[in-house]
Order: sequence, then structure tokens, then C-alpha cells
Amino acid sequence: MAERFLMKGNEALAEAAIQAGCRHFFGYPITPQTELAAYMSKKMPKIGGTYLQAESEIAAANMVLGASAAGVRAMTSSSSPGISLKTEAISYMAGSDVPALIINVQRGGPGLGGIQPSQADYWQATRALGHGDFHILVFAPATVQEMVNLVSTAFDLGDKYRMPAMILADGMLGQMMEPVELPEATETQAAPKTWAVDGHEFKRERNVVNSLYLTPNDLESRVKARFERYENIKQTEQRAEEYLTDDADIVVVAYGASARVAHSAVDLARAQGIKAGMVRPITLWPFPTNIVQKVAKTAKQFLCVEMSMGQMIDDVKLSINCSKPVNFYGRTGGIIPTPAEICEEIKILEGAK
Amino acid sequence: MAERFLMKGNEALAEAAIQAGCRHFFGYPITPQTELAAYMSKKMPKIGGTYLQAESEIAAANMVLGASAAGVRAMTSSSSPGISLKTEAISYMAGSDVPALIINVQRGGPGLGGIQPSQADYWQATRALGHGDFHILVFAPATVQEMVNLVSTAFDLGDKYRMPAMILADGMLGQMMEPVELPEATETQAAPKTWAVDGHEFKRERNVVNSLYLTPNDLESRVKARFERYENIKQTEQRAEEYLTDDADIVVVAYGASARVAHSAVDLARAQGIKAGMVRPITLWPFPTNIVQKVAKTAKQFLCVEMSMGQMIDDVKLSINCSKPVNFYGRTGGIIPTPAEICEEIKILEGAK
Amino acid sequence: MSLNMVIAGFGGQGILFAGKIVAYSGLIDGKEISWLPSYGPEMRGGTANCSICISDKAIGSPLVTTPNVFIAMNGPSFDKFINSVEPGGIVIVESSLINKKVERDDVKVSYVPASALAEENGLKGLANIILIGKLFKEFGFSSEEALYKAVEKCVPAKKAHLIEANKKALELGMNS
Amino acid sequence: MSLNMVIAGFGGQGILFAGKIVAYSGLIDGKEISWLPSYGPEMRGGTANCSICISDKAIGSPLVTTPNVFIAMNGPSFDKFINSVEPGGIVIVESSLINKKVERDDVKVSYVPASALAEENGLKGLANIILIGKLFKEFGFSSEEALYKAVEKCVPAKKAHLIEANKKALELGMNS
Amino acid sequence: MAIVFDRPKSLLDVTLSYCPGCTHGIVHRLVAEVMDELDIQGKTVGVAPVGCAVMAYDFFACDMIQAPHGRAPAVATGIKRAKPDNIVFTYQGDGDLAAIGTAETIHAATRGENITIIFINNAIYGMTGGQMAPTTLPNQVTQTTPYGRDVDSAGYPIRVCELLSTLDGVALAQRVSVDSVKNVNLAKKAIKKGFQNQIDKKGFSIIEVVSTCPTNWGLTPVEAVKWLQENMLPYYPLGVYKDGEKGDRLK
Amino acid sequence: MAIVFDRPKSLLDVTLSYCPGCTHGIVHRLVAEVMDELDIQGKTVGVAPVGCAVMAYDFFACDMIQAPHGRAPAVATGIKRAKPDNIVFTYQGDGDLAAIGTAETIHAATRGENITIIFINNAIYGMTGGQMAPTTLPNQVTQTTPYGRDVDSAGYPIRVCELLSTLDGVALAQRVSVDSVKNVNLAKKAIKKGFQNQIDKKGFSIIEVVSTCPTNWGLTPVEAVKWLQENMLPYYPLGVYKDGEKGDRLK
Amino acid sequence: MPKIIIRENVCKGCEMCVNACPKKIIALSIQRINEKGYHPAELLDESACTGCTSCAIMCPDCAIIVER
Amino acid sequence: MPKIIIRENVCKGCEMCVNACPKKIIALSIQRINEKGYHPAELLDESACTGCTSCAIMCPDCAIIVER
Ligand SMILES: Cc1ncc(C[n+]2csc(CCOP(=O)(O)OP(=O)(O)O)c2C)c(N)n1
Ligand SMILES: Cc1ncc(C[n+]2csc(CCOP(=O)(O)OP(=O)(O)O)c2C)c(N)n1
Ligand code: SF4
Ligand code: SF4
Ligand code: SF4
Ligand code: SF4
Ligand code: SF4
Ligand code: SF4
Ligand SMILES: [Mg+2]
Ligand SMILES: [Mg+2]
Repeated sequence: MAERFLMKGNEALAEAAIQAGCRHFFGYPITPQTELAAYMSKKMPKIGGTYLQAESEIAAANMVLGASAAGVRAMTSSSSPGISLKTEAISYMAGSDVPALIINVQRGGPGLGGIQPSQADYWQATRALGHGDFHILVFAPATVQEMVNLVSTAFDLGDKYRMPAMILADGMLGQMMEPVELPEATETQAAPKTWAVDGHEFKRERNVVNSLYLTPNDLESRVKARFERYENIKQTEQRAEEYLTDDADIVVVAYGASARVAHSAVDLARAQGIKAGMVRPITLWPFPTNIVQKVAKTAKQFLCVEMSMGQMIDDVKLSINCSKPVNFYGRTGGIIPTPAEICEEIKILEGAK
Repeated sequence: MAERFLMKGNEALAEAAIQAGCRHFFGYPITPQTELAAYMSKKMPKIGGTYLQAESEIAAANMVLGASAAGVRAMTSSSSPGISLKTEAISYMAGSDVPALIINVQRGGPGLGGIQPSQADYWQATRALGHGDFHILVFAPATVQEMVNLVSTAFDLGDKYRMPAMILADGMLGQMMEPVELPEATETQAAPKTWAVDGHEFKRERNVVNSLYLTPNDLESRVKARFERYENIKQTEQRAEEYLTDDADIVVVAYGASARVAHSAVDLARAQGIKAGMVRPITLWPFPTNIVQKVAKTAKQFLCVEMSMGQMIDDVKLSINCSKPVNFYGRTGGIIPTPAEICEEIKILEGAK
Repeated sequence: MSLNMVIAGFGGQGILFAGKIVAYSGLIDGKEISWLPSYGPEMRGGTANCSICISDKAIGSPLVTTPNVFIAMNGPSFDKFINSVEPGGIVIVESSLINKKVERDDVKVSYVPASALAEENGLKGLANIILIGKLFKEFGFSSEEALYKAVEKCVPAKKAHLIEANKKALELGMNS
Repeated sequence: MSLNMVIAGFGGQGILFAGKIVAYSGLIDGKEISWLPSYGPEMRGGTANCSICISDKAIGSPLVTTPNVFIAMNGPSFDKFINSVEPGGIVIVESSLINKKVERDDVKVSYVPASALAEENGLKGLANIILIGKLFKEFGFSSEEALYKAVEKCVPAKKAHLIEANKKALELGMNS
Repeated sequence: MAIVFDRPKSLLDVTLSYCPGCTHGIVHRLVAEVMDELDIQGKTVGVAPVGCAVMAYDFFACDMIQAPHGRAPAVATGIKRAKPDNIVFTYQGDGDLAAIGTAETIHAATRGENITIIFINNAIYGMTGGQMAPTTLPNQVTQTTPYGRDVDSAGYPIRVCELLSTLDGVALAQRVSVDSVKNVNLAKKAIKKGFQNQIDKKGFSIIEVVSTCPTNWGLTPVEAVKWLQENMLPYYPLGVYKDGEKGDRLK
Repeated sequence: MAIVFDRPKSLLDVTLSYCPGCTHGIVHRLVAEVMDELDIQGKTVGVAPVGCAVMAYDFFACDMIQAPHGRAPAVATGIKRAKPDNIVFTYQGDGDLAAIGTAETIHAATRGENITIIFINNAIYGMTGGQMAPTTLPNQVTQTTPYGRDVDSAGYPIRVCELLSTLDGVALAQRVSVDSVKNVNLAKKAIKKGFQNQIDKKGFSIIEVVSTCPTNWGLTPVEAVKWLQENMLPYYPLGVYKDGEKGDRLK
Repeated sequence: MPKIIIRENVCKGCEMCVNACPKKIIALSIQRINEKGYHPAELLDESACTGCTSCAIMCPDCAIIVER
Repeated sequence: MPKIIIRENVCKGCEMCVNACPKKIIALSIQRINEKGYHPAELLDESACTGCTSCAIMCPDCAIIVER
């Protein structure tokens, strides 16, 4: 077993990106993700990488667009208000088929909101990180170790499918320390980026990275081709963890920080004789529809637990074609629910059944 | 009957806003909404209003935030990429309980995309016009006349509920001319904006317009109070038009530009003996769940028609608790579907049934 | 019968204006109408086209993809739209600029050397209106009164002195 | 038994560092652990607190709302958390800075005048570590070996000369 | 005996959220004193930034609005256009005004927007824990320039008054400091002129206040003042960069 | 007899999308000629803006990327940081560079980002049909200043070279025009210097080209050139505003 | 003898060359219309051309080749 | 006789006043800690105060009132 370190989530995200071969970070300070950038600013100069504090989130995202288009692994990180500002650029990345890693260490909103952990950017991440028809890969780690692992997955799949990927974390995961094992620095095994704009040197056709298609038919066929890729991704890249679902009557669906709490709540409920279980989506896009569907065959009802007013609940309902009741329990504004209050909710639902 | 004029949709939106008492327009040029701003720039100086071409969409949206906060009716307009840039400010407006009118004359995306009509910003409009838990009112006119009517509705309801409102139009509606009757200039009847920041003059408590709540409990209770308001709005403000739904086996659901085409398609299908009908959502948020639900009692299946890869379809499914098949037909990238192709789809579905 | 018309040509030929006169005529007659320009960068490239519908019923898509009336004012537009015209439709060709012939035989074609006619009659720049006059003769899309009123409505106040010339152009077209 | 601990006080008292030593001790023993600081503007205002969990099982929420161990290093923190301690829990009070007494009788309280002790023993600034020493005595959250190793791990290389002082502080706490 | 110095009425009697010795507090007092002296509290609307001064909405006794990061000049523009009789000021840090808000600042200035901007240049992002700001000095160590600001990769500091004084909409661009009694008094005069300009409809006024951030500089407040004098003032010379009326170059 | 003038190789032999007589075409040729002469086509990456030059990605023979409106300097920064051996240029209009892209322009400049910017100042938003630009002259009529640009409400034009030359990261800030054979030749020299600076790692270079937009000015191309000479050049004097190396003020 | 070659189908008839030629020997063809619908420029007096390249330098569309 | 009043619970013990007083008659109290946890400033020699307001002018928290 490799050595376990204690690392803050934000720092682990940074180190994992470096291990995954990322040498280009463009960011702009915002709580609660500042440690990520601080870590990069310390490390990058020592390993010949670029840490650049941009003038804004918009500039940072566009620098990532440029660097990724030039063929390197590039990333940016921010928190909720800063992510809103990046949406135009993210839509361009998607429309130009440029991969990139974007990290959202969510905080409470709307507006300036607060700086405590939140999961209220689920809809933005899964449906509308900008204008137009597109999706990006969205990963939802629940531990610092999983953050480390998913960073390289996000880079790999982003490169593979030529699309941006997001790690949707939150202030709790970003700020906490947990033991982590760092992977060996892995050489990027991705296919050569023959589409990159880095000078043709008269050795290949010139490359163009672009999202403009003035002829509607061209634009439509681009978009449709992309959605075929998405269909394929939906089939192959869904990820979720199941916990005690085999015999569960009531299945909690929760991701990230709230999944940790829900996990404890399921244990509490089991201790009280309630057959509770959990599905923890690890990919939010694609949503792990297959697993939720499978669980719905035996479960009697679902309980979505989110640190928001309820955004994932639609995806759970749609996954199971509304075939079972899907309930909701959520806290918002930066409040982390307690296992006890979730367990209470489970008990009420069991009673109400 | 008042005189009917021929007016471009974009110009009609502008004139309607003026009639509704809006004297403050902040914008930034973008196709296909330029005529709206051009109209404002001609009219506003003549009636003592403000037309200001901002340095960017972000600045324009924030000027609206300032002007609305100071108590006047203010608006901005743009098209898809520009709307992405406004999302941070829109989230602030929602989080500060400031009304405002935002117009999106949609074009094809993602990225720079194209400049032809599209409906691919549905998810953004209804779920994620920024970060955090919030909604704004979203109206989807299908004719130039309806654009006129909904502008004043949007202002009135925005003021009433202290929240931003969006007119979700598209390039076709913006560019086309149709006959319109303009309403008499109506004096704003809204309640006085006692919360506005326009100088307390020592006559009232000082006002603060703000979205920051550093204590999670404060932020949560603000958000929850807002969601109670949303619940109320969902009960009272849903709007949709039904067409031949009484005996329809197959019900098309379409809004805005695509609803016009779908309307013709329903006629074509009827002419061929197929019992087709249509529900046309006029409010997209709140989604007219009640009407769709009612129709689902008699309809055998639904067909969502959108100028996108399919974004409203989720809301239709959720509205009817997935109780009937909901199919999809869409064109994207700036292509307007034809009645014939939609009718064809209806026929296939009828056969497949 | 409804009018579903496309008029197309170079930018600068008054395509949108001609379309607007047709639309206004319908409006004055109390019909449902729609007018939709093509927009976008091709306007710069030089081509322009416009869809106009007049109908008794509410108009679905204002984008006319299978016109029953097509006025072609230049070669590229002729090529682009000629095959989309509905069988039995009416085609009017600006024959001083287009020296092609319609090869289909399921449409009714008129060739009007509108630019030449305009030039000859001191109506420079009103070839578009001449063609509308011709169309009116071929397909009475409105009452004659409405058509003349529409001209009065559409000519901007600053150019009121051109109203008569426009009317003359209409007549020239009707009689061509 | 799992450790669910809160340590709280002024910024500058080494709250986060003390928490890290506890966490590292658990790590070295091969346990599951988590460490979560409070963050945000109140850090500026002067208060800081930190949640630490050590457990044999995966840790759910790292935010400890009902601690079974609470170390209070100033008055406001004492007030804020004292009532949330689990019945049967352990409370350690920095009694040279807090001159209140715990009014609950369902928790086990130790009063340690850590700052005074530190001052007396030439260990200025190590009151936090003295309290950890005391805690270790009251609640063996790890092996002693792991605790000393944790100190070595956590003291940054630049301040390696302070390792001995830290160890001395631990012992002082254990024997207080 | 009379009270010759006390908290101005336009500053609410609440605890300021700033760190001990942070000069934000001095500048707050000056703005409030000016509001008192010009008797404009009742018609003033202040715009709070995102930065350490975000909670300025809790401190000033006039109406207040909190703007998105960097967008205070745009928000102020909206207010001023809606209610031209109001007096509108923004209070912004260097990250807010000279990084993310660069476009909004430059354009409010070139428009000659009739507002007053109080600009706190403390060479750092205070609120978020001490990252490099656009005004961070060459070689200055911050959280994100741990080896000192390397101008080759992180670029050169922006001198805001120098930049803005090239724009025709600007009435006043003055750089002051609050490092000494004398300079505090000069700063107050400049701030007063900034507000008076607005009353006189002269155009855009900006007062750049070279300030300290003891916390993130890692110095005591008094050391921080000294560091400011020795390091910042040479790079950011105090003085009047523009003083007149919008458009006067073109007359 | 030899060919003494022909289309440069770095300009693809396709129809440019510009209106007849639009000077965008001349500037395109100059950039391509410079690429040929410096023999850098193979390692150059161009960044197309949003504006009439959006389709520049179809015209230049080097690798190209199309950037979001105003963000070309940020995109160029990303490319240059990723691949410092590439030559990176942006080609931007006045709306793109001096309105929505103000922050990106100023910050790439103050960072001394080692890129070359070709800036087309035609006093209007060409692509979208002729709205006011930041550089629209006082009283100039545009689609959104139908009564002429009223500086009191729409503000004063920005003079980009004057503004940027206050920044220490700038190596070259020069304003040229392409209104005459002589000026075209001067413009080419400036553009060449802008690229040579990049090769020599001197910092940020911007060449502002005072240009025409016959279509939206409502003039013939030849009239437009005359209007440019009579109206724009007095407001935007040609010349070198900064020429050196980044940071030289501080040495 | 110096001369210019105008690539007729590339020309947009903008008259920038006409205006630039010191010899005033270029004009738009009144007769011809090119593929794009423009009256292209043509050289009126081949013998007077000095090959000075002024016309080519001012042509926005690289429509002119100069030989000398 | 001029004097200053230090609002003890407003004071954050930053020593800006200490540094500013030309008479050097202000110092932080070693004994006292205020509500906020700071050692507040105190006037050492009331008789020496000239009421010059320097201390108050430099106080970032309006903790000093000057009477004269
Ligand atoms: C869009 C957005 N980006 C980033 C932040 C995070 N943020 C808060 S304050 C701040 C910097 C403030 O620095 P400055 O403006 O210099 O003010 P100071 O705190 O130094 O007074 C930043 C980047 C935010 N809240 N919103
Ligand atoms: C975010 C965004 N805002 C606005 C637009 C619309 N738009 C396209 S081109 C343009 C202006 C271009 O003007 P300029 O930069 O001066 O270039 P020119 O066309 O004059 O060469 C605008 C505003 C857009 N595509 N994206
Ligand atoms: S962090 Fe710096 S700028 Fe912010 S309040 Fe503290 S000392 Fe002042
Ligand atoms: S619109 Fe103006 S700038 Fe654009 S191509 Fe035409 S003439 Fe040139
Ligand atoms: S080369 Fe010179 S002389 Fe010859 S046509 Fe061209 S401009 Fe005239
Ligand atoms: S300048 Fe070029 S495009 Fe213009 S008329 Fe002359 S040859 Fe033709
Ligand atoms: S008023 Fe002047 S003399 Fe008196 S304490 Fe203050 S600074 Fe010192
Ligand atoms: S300056 Fe003010 S806050 Fe600071 S020590 Fe003196 S009285 Fe206290
Ligand atoms: Mg700062
Ligand atoms: Mg321009």
C-alpha cells in the first residue's frame, strides 16, 4: 500500500491534476477553493508548469480554451459565482470539441450567497453550463481520495471524447483533510491530439478550432454528431456506488458531501431495523440511470438528499420513469444536514408508506 | 379595434416595454436582437428615457440590477451567448429580490454557433440562469402580438413577486413582421417599491439590496422563503393554450416558434384523419403542469416538438408523472422544422401506437 | 387561396421593401399576414430574400419553404428557389438580370424585364415594384385599393415624393 | 470508540494545528480520519474551530455537530459548543483564559490552565499542544507512538527545532 | 469644552468587520465625514464591492447595494441613470476594480459617468486570504506568488490613476494615502472633491487610496504603514493625475 | 518580367467575406505578407475574434482558433503559455477589443504577454450592422446613436494606444492606417515589428489600424477613406505610442 | 513592360485601385459583371502602367497581380 | 483641558493611535482585555494631551473621541 497522506481536498485536487500530467492552470481566487490555486502557484513553477492568476474567471476559462486547443491538459477551478461567469467559454469549449477540466467547489447561492458548502449548482452542471445544446462530463466525488481518482478520470475521458469535464465538489470536500494515496505520476496515454492548433509546420493540414457554423445544416449535423457521442457515453460511462440496496425498501440517492451524511443516516436507520440503502451517483452526467433503474425493481421508494432545494430529484424520477415515489430532503444555504435529521426523514417515510 | 401595425418582433418588444413604463434599457449588440436596441436608441432620447449601450452583456445586466434596485422598470436584451454572460448578474437579481426584464432572442449554439433561430436555451432559462437555488419567470410568446402582451405581464409579475422575468423568444420571432395592436400606454399600477435604494432622505429606514448572507441559517431561510413564493406562483401563474386537445389521441407540446409550425402540423394531421391536438406552454417557468396533466387524462401519447435536441421533454414527463409516452421531434442549429415533417412524425407515432 | 411567397435577389434591389408592400396590402384587407426576412451575414454577401404569407387563418411558420409564388430578381436566387416552388405555383422572373428559362412545366412563369422597364420609364430603382405589379395581375393577393394604400403606408415620410413613382411602377407591372 | 472532536478558540491559538496532530495520530494508527476547519470571514473576526473524527469505519459527515470530545480555548467558543457535547463526553477547558465552569453534570470536565503552564515552562504558544496531551490522557485517541510520530510529521521542516518543545508540551499536558 | 472629533453620523455605530489596524476603517470614516459635511446622506446610494469591504452595506448610513465582484461601476451607472438626483458612489478594492472589473471601470470612466469611486489599493486580495492583486508589487510575496511576483510570468502592476487619466470622461483622478495624519487630511479633501464633482455634474471621479492589509502582508498595522511608505509610495506616487471636467481636452 | 506583387502564401486563395472595399482585406494581406517574410506560417496560431473578421479562420494559412467575443487575448495567452515556441496573434475589432474585451486587452498588455495584436479600429460594430463602438467619434451617427454620438450620455471614444502605453508590459503600441499607399507600407512595417518583437520575446505588441467600414458608414469605399482621413485621423493621431521592451520603465 | 493582371472573379468592384493609380488608368468595366455580380476593374491603358504596385497595395481582395 | 476618550469596547488594539500621537502618551493596556479580546489603548498622561486629534484621525475604528 502506498503511503497515505493527510491532504485538504482542494490541495488533493491540485496534486492529482499535476500527477495526471496537467501543467497549465488558470484561475481566479474565490472561497472556498483558494487552496487549490495556492497549491498550484507553489508547485507549477518548480516543475516547469504554468500557474497563471487571470484577471477574471472569464479570462481564466478562455485561457484554458486556448491552452487546451493548443493540445495540453489545462484546467481551471472556481466556486459557484465564478462558474456562472465561465459558462460562455464552457459552451465554446463544448462547441469546439475541446477538452478541459473545470472544478466547481460549490458554495451557497444565489448571488453572492454565502461561502459554506452547497450543492445548488447541480442543474447548471448537468444541463446548462452555457447556452445551446450540449453536455459536459460531470463527476461528483465524495471523499478526498475519490477527488484524486476522478481528476485523472476526468482528464482521460475528456481527452477521449473531446469534451470538457467538471468535478462538482463543494466547500466541505474542498476544505477537509482526509487520508489519500496519490497515484504514481501517470504518463498521459491519450491519443495524440492531431486536431490541436500548435503550428502545422507544413507537416499536416492546418487545424482550425471553431464553434461557428453559419449554415444551419452544418451546425445541426455537428450538434447531432456530438449527441451521438453523448449517447455512447451514456451507455458506457455511468458510475454509481450502491450501499445495502439489495434488500432496501427505501433507497436514498445522494452524491458528494450529502452522500457521506446519508451513508451514516442509512446506518442509523438500519440500526433501527429499517431496510434503508443508498445509491451514490459518481457521474452526474451521464446520470447513473441504469443503476437507479435496477434498484427501482426492488426498492419501494426513494429519498433524494441534497444540499439544495432539490435539483437531482428530477433525474431520479426520469431514470425510473416515475415508477416509484421519489421523496426529497434537503438543506441549503451552506447547511450540511446531519445523519440524524435524514434518518428521521427515512423513518417518517417508512411510517407514511 | 385599435389599429393594427406591421412590426418586427424585436421592435414590438421594445415598443411594448416602453408602453409598459420602461424607461431604462441597457444592452449590447448581438444578432438576431439588434433591432430591439436600435428601436430603443431612437425612442428613448425622445421620451426622456435612457438607452445605454454598455461595454458588455455583463455590464448591461449589472446596470439593470442597479437601475431596478433604484426602483425603475429596467430591462436588457440579448441572444444566447450574451445570456450566458448575464447569468451571474441574474443570479444576483434573484438573490437580491430585484425584478427586471431580460429578453433572450435565441440563436443556435453551443459556442458562437449560428445566428438562425433556436430554442436550445430552454434548460438555461428554466433551471440555471446562474448558480444557486432560484427561478425566474419565463414567458414564451409565439406571435408578435403575444410578445407585446407578455412584455407588460412580465414587468407586472416581476414587480409583484420581486423577481426577474425573461421573455424567451428566438430569431424567427424577433425578425418577422406580423400585425400587432399596441396597448394604450398603461400607467404602472404596481405597489410602491418601498425597498428601493434611491436615498432615504431621512424619511424611512435605510434600504439595503443584497444577496450575501454569511450565516447559513439566514441564507437558508431567505432561500426557503423565496421557494414558498415560487410555490404560490406555480399555483397561480401557469399559462398555456390548448388546441384541439379534447378528443386528441396524440398531443403535441410545443412553445414559441416551433408551436406555430406544430399548429400547422396538427391541422395537416387532422386533415388526414388523425386526432392530433396541441398544448402550447406560454409560461415555461412555471411550467403549465396542470394543463398538461389534465390533457394526459384523455391523450394517448405526447410529442414534444422543439428547436433543440430536446429540453422541454423532461418537464412534460415530470408533469404527467411519466404516465403516458412522451416522444420527441426536434431540429437544431437554426433549422425551423416544417409542418410536413412534424405531421410525418405524428403519423409514424400513430402507426407505431 | 393563401399566398406563400418568396421574393429573392441581391441586397439593394428592394427585396424586403417589396415584400413589405405585399404584406401591408394583406393587412389592410384584414387578413393574417407574416413577413420574414432572411438575415445574417449573407445579407452582406449580396443576396437577400424574404418570405411573405397572406391567409385567412393564423399563420404557422412564417418561413416559406414551398412557395406558391416566387419572384426571382437575380440568378443565384433563381437557382436556389426555383425547384421549391409548389406545382401550379407562379414564378416571376426579372428577365433583364436573369437570362435563364424555367425548365419546369408545372408552374406558371412570367418573364418581366423589370430593370429595363424601370430605366426606360424614368423609374430607376423601382424594378421591385414593377414585379409586384405583375404579381398582382397574376395573383390578386389583395384588393387593388389595399395595394395602393400599402404603397402610401410603406413609403417613408421623408420620401413621400416617391409615392407617385411607386404607383406608376405598379401599373407598369400590371400591364407588362 | 470513535473520536468526534471539536477544538475551538481564537485564531492564532493553533487550533487547526492541534487538530491536525490528533488527525495524524489516527492516520498513523491506520484509522479512518477526517479534519474539517471552519472557514470563512469569522476566521478574521478571531474565532476558529475544527472538527476531527477518528474511526474504524468510513467517516460520514466530517462536520462534528455533537462532539464526544470538546476542547475550549476561549470564552465565546466555550459558550458556542458546550451544550452540544454528547452526554458522557469529555470537555477540556483552557482555564487560564476561560473563567467559567461547566454547568452540565453529564460530561467529564478537565480544567487546564494551559497558557499559564506553557508560560511557566518556557513553552509559549504551545498551550494548544498541552491540551492535546491532556486529551490523550483522558481519551486515548491513538497509540502513544503514533501521537509522537504525528508531532514529527506535522511540525514543518523549517521549524524542526520545535519538535522537542512540542513533545515536552504533550507530556506536560498528560501529567497536568 | 467641546467634542472636536467623533464618529461621523453617516457611519453607523457598529463594529467594522475589518482586521485591527486595517486602513479600510480610516477611509470609511472619511467617506462618512464627507457625506456629513456635504449633507448628502439622505440622497446617497453606496455600492459595496466583493472584497473585504463587502459588508460596507452594514456600515454606511445611506442606502446601500451590494454589487457582483468588479461590477460596482456598472451597478452605480444603473442607479445614477435611473435616479440622476441621487449621489452614487462605489467603494472597491484593487482586485474588484482593477482585475475582474477592469472593463466596467474603464468604461464608466470614459463615459464620464457622473459617479464617485473610492478605490482601495492594498496590493492584495484581502478578503480571500492574500492572493496577488493587479497592484501587487514586483517580487512581493503573496499566497499565489509564493516566490515573489515574477513580472515575467505574472506581469506588471497596473497603475490605475495613470491609466484612467488618459480617458476624456474623467474629471478627477487622484492618488492619496492614509499613512499619516497629513495624508489622511489630504485624502479627505480629495474624497470631498470627488463628491463635489458629482454634485457639480463634472463627470467621473476616482480617488485611489494606497492602503494597508496588515493581515495578509503579515505585518503589524504600524509596520504595514511603514512598508506602504517604503514600497508602495515609490511605485504609486501620490498626486493629482487629472483634475478638471469631462471632455475638457476636446474643448 | 517577374511577378512583383501577388497574394501572399499565408493568405488562402479564397474569397474574403468582407464587403467591397473594406480595409479588413488590406490588413489581412499585410499580416500574411509578414508571416511569409518572417517565414513563420508553420508555427503561427491566429486567433479570430467575433466581428466581421470572425471567419479569419478561413483566410489565414496558419493554424487558427475562433475566440469568444472580446476574449481573444485570453485565448492567445492560453496558447502562448501552452506552447511558447508558437507565434500567436489575435486580430480584433474595436467592439471586440475595446468594449467587451477591455479587461482581457489591458491585462494581456500589463502582463507583457508575448503576443501580437492586430486591432482594427473602424469606429463601429461592423458585423452586427453598424452600432456604436467604443471608438465611434463624437456626433457620429450609427444604428444606436441615431442622433449622433452624444458624449454626455454615450461617453467619449477610447484611444486605445494612448491607454495601453501607460502599461509596463507593452513593448509596442503603434497606430497606423491603410488609407494610402504610404500608410499601407508603414502599417506593414509596424505589423512586422509586432511579430518580430514576439520572436525576440520583448512583450506585448499592439498595432492599431485605423480602418473603414464603407457599408455601415453608408459611403463608397473611396469616400470612406476620405472620411477616415478627415474625421478619424485627427482624433486618432497616427504614430508610435510606445516602442521598446516590457518593463523598460523600471530598469 | 510592366503590367497588372486583374483576377476578374476575385474583384469586388470597389474602386480602391482606381483611386490609387497615379496614372489613372484603371476603371470599372461598365459592361462586364463577374460571377459575384460586380463590375470588375480593368486596365484601360496597358502601355501607361509603370508597375508601381499602388493599385495592388490598395486592393483589399488581392485581386491584382503586378509584373515588372 | 483637552482630552481624549477611548471607547474601550470598540478598540481593536491596533496601535495606530499609539504610533500617531506626537506626545507619545497612548499605549495599549497590558492588563485589560475588552469584549472582543483585544488589549485596548489607553491615555497614559491626561495632562499632556493637546487635543491635536492625530490619534483619532489615524484610528481605523472611530474608537477615539477628542474634546478640546
Ligand atoms: C465572481 C467572483 N469571483 C471571485 C470572488 C471571490 N472574491 C471575493 S473578495 C475577492 C478579492 C477582493 O480583493 P480586493 O478587491 O483587492 O479587496 P480587498 O479584500 O483587498 O479589500 C475575490 C476574488 C467572488 N466573490 N466572486
Ligand atoms: C458575447 C457576444 N456578444 C455579442 C456578440 C455579437 N457581436 C458579433 S460581432 C460584434 C461586434 C463586432 O464589432 P467589432 O469588434 O468592432 O468588429 P467589426 O465587425 O467592426 O470588424 C458583436 C457585438 C457575440 N457574438 N457574442
Ligand atoms: S484582510 Fe487585509 S484588507 Fe481585509 S480587513 Fe484584514 S487587513 Fe484589511
Ligand atoms: S460591415 Fe464594414 S467592417 Fe464589416 S466587412 Fe463590411 S465594410 Fe468591412
Ligand atoms: S501598377 Fe501603378 S501604374 Fe500600373 S495600374 Fe497599378 S497603380 Fe496604375
Ligand atoms: S481594388 Fe481590387 S477589388 Fe477593388 S476594384 Fe480594384 S481590383 Fe477590384
Ligand atoms: S489628541 Fe493628540 S496629544 Fe492627545 S492623545 Fe491624541 S494624538 Fe496625543
Ligand atoms: S487606533 Fe483605535 S483601534 Fe487602534 S489601538 Fe488606537 S484606539 Fe484602539
Ligand atoms: Mg485589495
Ligand atoms: Mg469595428
